[in-house]
Amino acid sequence: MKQVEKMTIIKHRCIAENIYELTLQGELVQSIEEPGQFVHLRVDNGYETLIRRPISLANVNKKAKECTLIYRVEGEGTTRLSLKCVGDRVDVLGPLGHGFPLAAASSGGRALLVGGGVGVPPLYYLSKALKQRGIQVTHVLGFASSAVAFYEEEFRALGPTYLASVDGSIGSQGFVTDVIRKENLAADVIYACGPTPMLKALEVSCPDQPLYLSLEERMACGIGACMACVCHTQTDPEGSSYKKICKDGPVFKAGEVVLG
Amino acid sequence: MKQVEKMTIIKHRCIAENIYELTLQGELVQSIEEPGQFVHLRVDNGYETLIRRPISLANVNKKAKECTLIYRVEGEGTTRLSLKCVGDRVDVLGPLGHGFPLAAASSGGRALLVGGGVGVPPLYYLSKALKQRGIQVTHVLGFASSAVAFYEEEFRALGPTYLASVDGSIGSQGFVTDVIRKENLAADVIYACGPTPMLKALEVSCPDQPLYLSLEERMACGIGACMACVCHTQTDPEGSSYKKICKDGPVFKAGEVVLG
Amino acid sequence: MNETTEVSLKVDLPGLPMKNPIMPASGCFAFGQEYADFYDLNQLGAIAIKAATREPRFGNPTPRVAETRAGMLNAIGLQNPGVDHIMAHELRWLERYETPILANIAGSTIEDYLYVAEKLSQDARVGALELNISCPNVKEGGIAFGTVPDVAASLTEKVKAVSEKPVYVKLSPNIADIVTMAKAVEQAGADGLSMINTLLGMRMDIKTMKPILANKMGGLSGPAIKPVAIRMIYQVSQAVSIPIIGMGGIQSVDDCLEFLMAGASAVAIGTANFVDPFICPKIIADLPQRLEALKLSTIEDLVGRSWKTCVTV
Amino acid sequence: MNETTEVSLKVDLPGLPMKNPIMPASGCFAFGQEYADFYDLNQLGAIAIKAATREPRFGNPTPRVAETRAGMLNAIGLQNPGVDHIMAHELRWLERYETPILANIAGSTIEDYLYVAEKLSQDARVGALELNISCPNVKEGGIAFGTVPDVAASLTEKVKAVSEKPVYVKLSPNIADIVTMAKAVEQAGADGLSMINTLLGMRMDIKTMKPILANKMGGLSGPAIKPVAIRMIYQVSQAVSIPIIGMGGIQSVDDCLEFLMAGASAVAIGTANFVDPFICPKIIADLPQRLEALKLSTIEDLVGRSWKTCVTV
Ligand SMILES: Cc1cc2nc3c(=O)[nH]c(=O)nc-3n(C[C@H](O)[C@H](O)[C@H](O)COP(=O)(O)OP(=O)(O)OC[C@H]3O[C@@H](n4cnc5c(N)ncnc54)[C@H](O)[C@@H]3O)c2cc1C
Ligand SMILES: Cc1cc2nc3c(=O)[nH]c(=O)nc-3n(C[C@H](O)[C@H](O)[C@H](O)COP(=O)(O)OP(=O)(O)OC[C@H]3O[C@@H](n4cnc5c(N)ncnc54)[C@H](O)[C@@H]3O)c2cc1C
Ligand SMILES: Cc1cc2nc3c(=O)[nH]c(=O)nc-3n(C[C@H](O)[C@H](O)[C@H](O)COP(=O)(O)O)c2cc1C
Ligand SMILES: Cc1cc2nc3c(=O)[nH]c(=O)nc-3n(C[C@H](O)[C@H](O)[C@H](O)COP(=O)(O)O)c2cc1C
Ligand code: FES
Ligand code: FES
Repeated sequence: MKQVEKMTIIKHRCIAENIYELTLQGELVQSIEEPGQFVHLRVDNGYETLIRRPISLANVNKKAKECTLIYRVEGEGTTRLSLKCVGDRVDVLGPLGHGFPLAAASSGGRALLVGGGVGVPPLYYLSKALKQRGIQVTHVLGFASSAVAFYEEEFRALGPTYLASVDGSIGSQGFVTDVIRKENLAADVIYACGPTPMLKALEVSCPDQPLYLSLEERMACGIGACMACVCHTQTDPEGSSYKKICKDGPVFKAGEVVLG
Repeated sequence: MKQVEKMTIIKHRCIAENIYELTLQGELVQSIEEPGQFVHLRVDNGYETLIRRPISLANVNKKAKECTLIYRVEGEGTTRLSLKCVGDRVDVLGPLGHGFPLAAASSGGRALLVGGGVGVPPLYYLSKALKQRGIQVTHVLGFASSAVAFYEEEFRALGPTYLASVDGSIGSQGFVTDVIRKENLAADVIYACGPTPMLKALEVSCPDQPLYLSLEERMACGIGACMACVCHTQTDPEGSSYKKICKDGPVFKAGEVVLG
Repeated sequence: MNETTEVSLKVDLPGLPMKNPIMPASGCFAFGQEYADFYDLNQLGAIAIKAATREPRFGNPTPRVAETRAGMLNAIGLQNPGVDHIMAHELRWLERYETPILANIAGSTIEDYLYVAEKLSQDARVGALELNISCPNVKEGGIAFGTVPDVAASLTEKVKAVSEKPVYVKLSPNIADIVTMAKAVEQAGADGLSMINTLLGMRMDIKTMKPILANKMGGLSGPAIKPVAIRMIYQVSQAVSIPIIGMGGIQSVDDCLEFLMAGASAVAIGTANFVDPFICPKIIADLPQRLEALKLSTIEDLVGRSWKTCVTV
Repeated sequence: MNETTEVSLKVDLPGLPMKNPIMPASGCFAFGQEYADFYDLNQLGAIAIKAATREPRFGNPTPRVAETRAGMLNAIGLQNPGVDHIMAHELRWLERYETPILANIAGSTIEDYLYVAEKLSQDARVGALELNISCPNVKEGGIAFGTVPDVAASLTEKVKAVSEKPVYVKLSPNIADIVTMAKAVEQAGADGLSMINTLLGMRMDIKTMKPILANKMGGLSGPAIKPVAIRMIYQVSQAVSIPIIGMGGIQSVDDCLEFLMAGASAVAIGTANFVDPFICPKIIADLPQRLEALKLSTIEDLVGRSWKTCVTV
C-alpha cells in the first residue's frame, strides 16, 4: 500500500561528484514490492520546492526497515535534499509505480542490466533481487566520466560489470550500446534505466530479447491523478490511448509505449 | 552604519507564554546607537516569509558583541523564528531607525518608562542606558495577563516597577494609565512603547511632560525606501507631509505625528 | 462564549448538498480512484472531476508540469477519455460513494460543450456541471470563452438550456474585469461560479534556454495565485447573488477561511493534493476547531465576512 | 570553448546606455538615497525612480503592505513629493551618480501625465520616462489607462509629443490580451516597454476577518508573479520590435537569465531589494560567470533565446 511517512535519515553521504546516497528508515519500506518502484519526496515543508521529487529505490532492507536512494544534485530540490543530515526526517510518499518484472528471467537464466547515469541506482536493487532468485546478472553501466561514476564495486560483487564513459575516463570510451556490441553480451532478458536516447538505442540494437525499460518524466502527483507523466502507446502513437509513467510504469516492456 | 549580517544565535529561550528571548552575536552590534532602534530579521532564506520582520533591541552588550531581542510568537515568521536553535544564524539588517532621545532626561532627573505587551522590550535597554546616565527610572508595564508577563525582576533591579494587567492576574487590574493616575507618577520625561490605544491614552493623560512614543507599522524595506510605514504629521494631518516610522522613527515626540 | 457551540460544516449549494465546504478541484483528483487508496471519499463535501470533452483527448506533449515559486505550471491539455467513457466507467465507479459530483466540462466549440453538458447532466451520479470556459491550455477558442463576457454568457445560456442540473461557470483570472464577466454569466442563468482557474504563465529552462513545458505556456496554480483568487472572489461575491466555489492555492484550513471570508460559499483544493494526498480530509478535520475559535457555528456565518457590514450571528 | 571569453554586460536602450542590464524597479528604491548607504549606485545599469505625480501625494492609509506566499501585496498609492520637489531635490541629489535615470510617472488624468512628462523629460538627469499606466492602487482612472489599448495608445502618443526623452510604457498584467496592448503602445510611438507591474491581489486577516490592507486590495509582487511576467514577455517580445525591461519576482541571477531568454533586453528588480539591500550589485557580480557558463559573450546573445530560432553567436 502507498503511504505517506516522515522517514528518518540514517545515512547520507556523497559518493561521487554531485551524487548522494541517502538511506531512510521507516514502516513504508515494508510495502515495497519490487525493484524499479520509486518514492516521491517532499524536500521542504515550505514553498521553495512545492511539488515532490521522484527518486528510485536503489536498495531495500526490509528487516532493518531501510531503503536507499541514490540521487544526483540537479536543481533546487535535490540541492536542498543534499543538505539534510542524519536524524532529519523526510516526507516520503510511496512506494509508487510498477517495477521490473523479476519473473521475466527464470532461475539459472541470464539477465543483462543496462544503466546510464542516475538510471543506474534502481538496477542495483534489481540485480540483488535477481541474483537472489538464482539469475546470472551482467551489468553495463554508462557514466559521463569517472568523477560521477558510483557503485562499481557493489555491482561487481553481484556479477560481471562493464563500464563505459563518454570521455573514456572510466571503462571503455563510448556508450553502453557500444559495450554490448563489442563484448557481444547476450542474455535472456534485458532491463534498462537511463536517459531516453540510451533506451531508444537499446530498443533498436536489442530487438530480439525481452527488454524492459524504466522511463522518466516530470511528475506532479506521482500516483496517476494529474496526467503530467503520460506517454503514447506504440499501438496508437498519435491517438488518445496512453500510459501513465508514475502509475502504469515507470517500467514498461519495450514496444509498449512511445519513448519521448 | 546599517548593515546586513548573519548573526549567530547564542541564547534562545521561552520566557513567558509565546514570548521568546533571543540573543544574537555579531559585528552589527557595534553600530547600535541608541535604545529604541530595531533590527529587521530575515527568518528564512526561502519564500515562506519573504519579507523581513522588525524587532526592537531589548538589550545590547557591545563588549560581547551581543544583542537581545524579545518577541511574541504572532504569525508565521515569529513561529519559524522560535524554532531556531543556538548556533543557527539569522540574517539581520540593522541597526535601523531613530530611538529614544536619552538627552531628553538630564542626570539626576526622573524618567517614566511605560510599556505594553511586546512594547516592553525596548524599554529595558532604554532603562539601562538612562540609569547609566544617572537618571532615576520608574517603570509601568502592562500585560494581558501574568502568563505573558516577562522581565519583571530585571526592571525592578533598575528602579521602581509597577505592573498592570487586563485580567488582574499580575499587578493591578487595568491599564498602564490607570496605574500612572492612581500612583500619581510624575517624571521629567516619559518614554513609551506599546499598542496604539495605549500611546493615545498617554498622549491625552500626560499632556504636560515631554513624551516620546515608539510606533509600529507593517514594514517592507525597513530603511525608508518603500513607503509602507508612513504616518501623517500633526501639523498637516490630512496633507501630503509625512514621517516614515522605519527611518524617521520608530520613536517620535508626542504631538509630532498622527497616531494610526 | 464558554458554552460549547455545535459547529455545523454543512453547505447547501445548487445541486451539491455538501456535508462540509471542501472538495478537490477539477483536474487535480482525476476521477477519485487514486485518492480512494488513501482515504474514504465519502469524507469529502463534493468531488469535482476532471474535465470531460466530447471525444477522448490525449492532451499536450510532455513535459506538462514545471515548478515555480510557491506554485506550479501545468499544460495537461484536458487529457480525458471522453464523456462516454467517463459515464460508462468513471462515474459508475463513483457510484459507491455518496459524495455529490461536480462534473467539469470543456470543449473547443459550442456544440462540443452542449453535447457533453446534455449527456453528463442526465447522469444520476452528477449533481451539477462546472463549465470550464477558462482552460488556458487548449488552443482553439478556449480563451475567447473565458475572456469575452458576451461569448461566455451566450455559452452559459445554451448550456443551461440543455442541462438538467445546475450549472457552475468556472472563471478565468486572465482578464482585466472579472466582475463584468461574473455578472454576464449570472445574467445568463449560471447557478454558481467557480473561481479561479489558473493564471497563464511560463518558465524557462536555464540550461537549454527554452521553455520547460512542451506546450511552452501553462496554467499557474498553487499558493502563488491565492492573493489573486481572494481579490477576485471578494470583488465578485459583492456583485452577484449566486454562490461561489473558491479555489487557488489553498493549502491549509486558514487558507480556506480566507476564501470563505472573501465571499466563497465552499472551496476546492487543487495542487495541494499533489503535495499531500491527505490534504482534503486534514482540512475538513481542522475546520470545526477553527470555527469555534472564531466563535462561529456555521460555515455560512463566515461567508463574505470581510465585506458584510452587519451579520446576524 | 576553452578560450576565455570577454564577457560584456553592456546594454544600450533608448535613453539608457546601461553598463549592465540590472536596474532597481520603480517604487522599490525610492530615489536611491537609502540604498546609497549600502553600495555605490554607479554599479547599477540604471535606476528607475519612484513614480512622480503632478502634486505631492500622501498615498493610501496604512497598513500598506502584506506578505503572501512567495510574494507581497502593496498599496502605497503613489506616495511621492510631487514632480517639482523631485526635480529640485531628488534628481539634484542623483547628479552625483552617472547611472542613467528612468523616471516613472503617474497620474489620474491625461493632463497630469503630460504636465509631469514634459517637465521631467527636460531634466538633464533623466534618461527616459517610464509611463506607469498600470498602478492598481490608484482609484481614479488609473486602471482604464492600463487595460484599454486605445486609451493607453492615446496617452502614449500625447506623452511622446511633449517628451524630449524616450518613453517606456509600463504594462499591467491585469489584462486578458497583453499583446494587443503592447502593439497599441508601440504603434503610438513608445520607445520601449516595462513589464510587468503588479497583479491585483488581496489578503484577509484571519483574526479580524477583514482585509489586511487598509486599501483592501494591493499589487502582488515578488517570486509568485514571475511565471506570469515571463509568459507576457515571451509573448510580447515576439510581437513588437521595441525593447522590453523585464521585471516581476527576480531574486537571483538565474531569474534574470530567464527574463532575458524570454525576450527582455534588461531587467528591473523590485521586491527583492527589501529582502536583501545588496541584491542588485550581487546579481551584477554573478552575471559574467553565468554568461560564460552558457558560452555567451554579450547580454544581447541571450535576449529572446527561448524563441529565436537562429542566432549568430
Ligand atoms: C520515476 C523516476 C525515478 C527517478 N529516479 C531517480 C534516481 O534514482 N536518482 C536521481 O538522481 N534521479 C532520479 N530521477 C530524476 C529526479 O526526479 C530529478 O532529477 C529531480 O526531480 C530533480 O529535482 P530538482 O529539484 O533537483 O530539480 P529542479 O529542476 O529544481 O526540479 C523542478 C521540477 O522538475 C522536476 N524534474 C527536474 N528534472 C527532472 C527529471 N530529470 N526527471 C523528472 N523530473 C524532473 C522535479 O521533479 C521538479 O518537479 C527520477 C525520476 C523519475 C521520474
Ligand atoms: C519597529 C518595530 C519594532 C517591533 N518590535 C517588536 C518586539 O520587540 N517584539 C515583538 O514581539 N514584536 C515587535 N514588533 C512587532 C513584530 O514586528 C511583529 O509581531 C512581527 O513582524 C509579526 O511577524 P509574524 O511573521 O509572526 O506575523 P505574520 O502575520 O506572519 O507577519 C506577516 C507580515 O506582517 C507583518 N506584521 C504582522 N504583525 C505586525 C505588527 N504587529 N507590527 C508590524 N508588522 C507586523 C510582519 O512583519 C510581516 O511582514 C515590532 C514592530 C515594529 C514595526
Ligand atoms: C494539473 C492540473 C489540472 C487541471 N485540470 C483542470 C481541468 O480539467 N478543469 C478545470 O476546470 N480546471 C483544471 N485545473 C485547475 C484547478 O481546478 C484549479 O482551478 C486551479 O489549479 C487553482 O487551484 P489550486 O491552486 O488549488 O490548484 C487543473 C489544475 C491543475 C494543477
Ligand atoms: C512597494 C512597491 C511600490 C511600487 N511602486 C511603483 C511605482 O511607483 N511605479 C511603478 O511603475 N511601479 C511600482 N511598483 C511595481 C514595481 O516597479 C514592479 O513592477 C513590481 O513590483 C514587480 O517587480 P518585483 O516582483 O521585482 O517587485 C511598486 C512595487 C512595490 C512592491
Ligand atoms: S505524475 Fe500525476 S499522473 Fe503521473
Ligand atoms: S518600511 Fe519601507 S519605508 Fe518604512
